[in-house]
Amino acid sequence: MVAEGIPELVYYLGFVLVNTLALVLILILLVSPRDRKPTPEKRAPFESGQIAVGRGRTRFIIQYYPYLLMFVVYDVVAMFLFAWALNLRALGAAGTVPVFIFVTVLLVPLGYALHLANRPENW
Amino acid sequence: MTDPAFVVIAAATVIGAIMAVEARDLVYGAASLGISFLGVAALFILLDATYVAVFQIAVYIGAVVVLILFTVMLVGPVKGEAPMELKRTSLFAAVLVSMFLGIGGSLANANAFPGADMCGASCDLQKLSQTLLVNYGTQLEVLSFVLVAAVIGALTLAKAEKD
Amino acid sequence: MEPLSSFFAVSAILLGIGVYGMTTKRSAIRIIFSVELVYNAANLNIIAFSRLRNPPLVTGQVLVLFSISLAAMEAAVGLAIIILAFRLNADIDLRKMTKLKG
Amino acid sequence: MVDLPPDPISMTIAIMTSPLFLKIAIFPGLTSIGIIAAVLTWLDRKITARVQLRIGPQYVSPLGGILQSFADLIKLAFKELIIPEKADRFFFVLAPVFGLVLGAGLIGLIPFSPESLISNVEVGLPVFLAFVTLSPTLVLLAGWSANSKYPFIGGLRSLFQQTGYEIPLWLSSLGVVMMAGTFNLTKIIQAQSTGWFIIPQLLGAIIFLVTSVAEQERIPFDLPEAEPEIIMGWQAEYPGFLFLAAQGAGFVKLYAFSALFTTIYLGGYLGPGPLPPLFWSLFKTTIMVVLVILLRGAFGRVRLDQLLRYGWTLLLGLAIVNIGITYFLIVGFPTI
Repeated sequence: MVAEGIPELVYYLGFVLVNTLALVLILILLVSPRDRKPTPEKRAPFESGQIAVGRGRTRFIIQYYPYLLMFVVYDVVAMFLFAWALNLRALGAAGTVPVFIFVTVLLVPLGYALHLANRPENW
Repeated sequence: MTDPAFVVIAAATVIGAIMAVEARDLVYGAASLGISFLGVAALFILLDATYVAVFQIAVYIGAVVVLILFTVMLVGPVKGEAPMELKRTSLFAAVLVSMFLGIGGSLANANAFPGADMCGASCDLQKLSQTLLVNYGTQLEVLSFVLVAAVIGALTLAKAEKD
Repeated sequence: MEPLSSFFAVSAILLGIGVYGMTTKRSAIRIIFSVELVYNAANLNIIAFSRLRNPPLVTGQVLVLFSISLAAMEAAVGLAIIILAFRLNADIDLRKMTKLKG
Repeated sequence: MVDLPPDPISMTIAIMTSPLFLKIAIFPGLTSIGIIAAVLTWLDRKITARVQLRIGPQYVSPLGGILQSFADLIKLAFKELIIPEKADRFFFVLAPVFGLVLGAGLIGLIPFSPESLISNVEVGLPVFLAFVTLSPTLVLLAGWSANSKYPFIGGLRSLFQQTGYEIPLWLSSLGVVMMAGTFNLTKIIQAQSTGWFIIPQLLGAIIFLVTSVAEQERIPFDLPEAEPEIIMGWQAEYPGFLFLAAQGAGFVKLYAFSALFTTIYLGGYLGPGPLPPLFWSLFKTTIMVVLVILLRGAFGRVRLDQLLRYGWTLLLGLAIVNIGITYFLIVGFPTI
C-alpha cells in the first residue's frame, strides 16, 4: 500500500482523476489536425445532408415528463431500500414495516404518473 | 496540516457554486451546480459519511440536475438578466456573512474543533441502517406522505389545463 | 486530517453564495439553484457537526438523508411551478409575474 | 507512506513499478480497457455479421480481421475535428470524453480477481449504480450542445430511457444485497462460494440483464441513436476522435455491465479447478458480452412510448415482486 489510513473511496476517486487526465492528454494530442480557415459549408450542421432550417433545439419531448418526476422519487426510494437491504437480517419486523409502508405509499404517484404520461391532451 | 485533497475539493465546490449563480447561460449554471454538488459529496467522503455521499451523487447529481437541465432546455434561452438595485448591498452582505461567519469565526477557533478522527465500527453502514429504520421508522413513513404530496402536486402543476 | 472548522468555512461560504443568489437574481431557475446551494451548506454543516462527538453521531447522517430527499422534492415542485409559469407567461422573470398585483 | 528513494529517477521507477500504478495503468486499468473496447467493437461487428449471414471484417490481419477496429481507431483519430458552427464547443467536446471516463471509472470498481482490483470500496455496488446515473446528464448535454435537430431528439430520448430503466436496475440488484448483506463487491463474490446468486435471483438477473442493455443503448433499446430514424441520434454531429470517444464509451459500458453481472450473479472470479481466478472472471464476462451482442441480431427496435411503459410497469413491478420473494426466502429459510 502506498499510504495507510486513506479511505478506499479516495483511492478510487484518484483512479478516476488519473483516467481523466490521461484522456484529456490523448485528446489534446489528437486534436492536432486542424483546418485554420474552414468554409461555412464545412461547419454547417449535418442534419441528414439537408440545409438546416430554423433553430436547432426544437422538437421538445415533454409528454414523458411524469416519468422524469417518478425517477426523482424512486431514486430516493431505491437509496432507502438499499439501506434496508444491507441489514435485513438484524433489523427484523421493526425495521421492515416502515419500508413496506414507504414503498406501498409511493406506488400511488406512480399510478397517477402512468395515467398522465403520453397523453397528448395533457401536455 | 491542511490536506491538499481538501483544498482542491473545497475550491471546486465554491467555484462551482459561484459559477452556478453567475454564469450567463443557464445550462452552464446547471452544470456548475452539478460540479458543486459533486464537491460536497467528496467533502462527505472526507468526513467518512460514504453512504450519504453516494446518496448525494445519486439523488442530487443523478436526478435533480437532470430535472433542472430538462426545465432549462424547455424554457429555452432567456434574455439577459438586468441587474437589480439591491445587488451591491446583498453582495456586500454575502461577503460579510462568508468572511465573519466562516473564515473569521471558525478558523480563529481552529483549536476548539479538533480534527475529525476516522470513525471505526461506530459509524459503519450497519449502524446507519439500524438508526434510520428502527429509531426513525415513523419519520420515514411521514416522509413517504410528503413525497406523495409533492409529486402529485408537481404533476398537477405541470400538466396543461383541460379546456 | 483536516480540522472540522475548514468544513464549517466551506459551508458558510456556500450559504453566503446561496443567499446572495436568492436576493439578487430575477430568473426563477437561478433562485432554485441558490436554494439548493443553501440546502447543501446546511447538509455539510450537519455532517461536520455530527463528527464532533466521540464516537461520532450517526443521527446526523440520517438527518441529512431526509434533508436530501426533501430538497429533491422541493426542486421537483419548484421546477413544476416554473414550467407552469412559462406556459402562462412565456417568461420566467419573477419581477414580471405581477398578475396578482391589484 | 512508504519510504520513497530521494533521487527523482529511482523515485519515478519506484512509483512506476508499484502495484497500484501497474493496476491503474495496465490491468484492469487504462491499457486493458482501451484494448478490450477495440476488441469488443470487432466482436460486435463480426458476431452481428454472422447472425445476418455475412462475413464481417476480414482483411486487416489473418485472424478474421481482428485488427480492423485498431485500423478504424487510427483512421478516426487522425481525422479533422469539425465542430459545427452553432455548437456549444465546451460541452460538445467534454461530454463524450467524460462519458469515456465514466465508463473507465465503472471498471475500476470490479474485482476481476482477489489481486487485480483497483479499489475495494465498501459501498461498491451503490457507487457503481450512482455513477451510471450520471450518464443521462452527459448524453443530454451532448445532444443539446450540437445545436442540431437529431442530436437534441436523441439526447432527450436517452434522458427518458436511461432514467426510466435506472430504477429497475437498482431494484433488481437490491436482491443481491439482501442475500449477501453487504455492498462490497468482493464480499458479494465471497458470499457466493456456497452457490451463485443467479439461482435464487433468477428473476432479478433477467431484469438486470434487460435493464443494463437498455442503459447501454444497444439494440433492441437503441432509440437514442436509432440510425434509420434519427441518424445516430446524439452522436450525429460528432467528428473523428469525438465520435470514437462516444462509440468507445458504449463498448466500455458493455464491458463494465457484463463484468458487474458476472460479479453479482455468476460468482465473479470463483470457479472450479486449477485455473486462476482471473481466467474465470474474464471467461464469464466474455460469455455475457457475447449474449448481449447476440440480442442485437435477434430483436428489432421498440418504440419509445412502449419502452417507457414497459420499464415503469412491467420491469418495475417484477423488480418489486423479486424483492418480496427474496425477503420471504430469507425470512423463511434463514440458513440460505
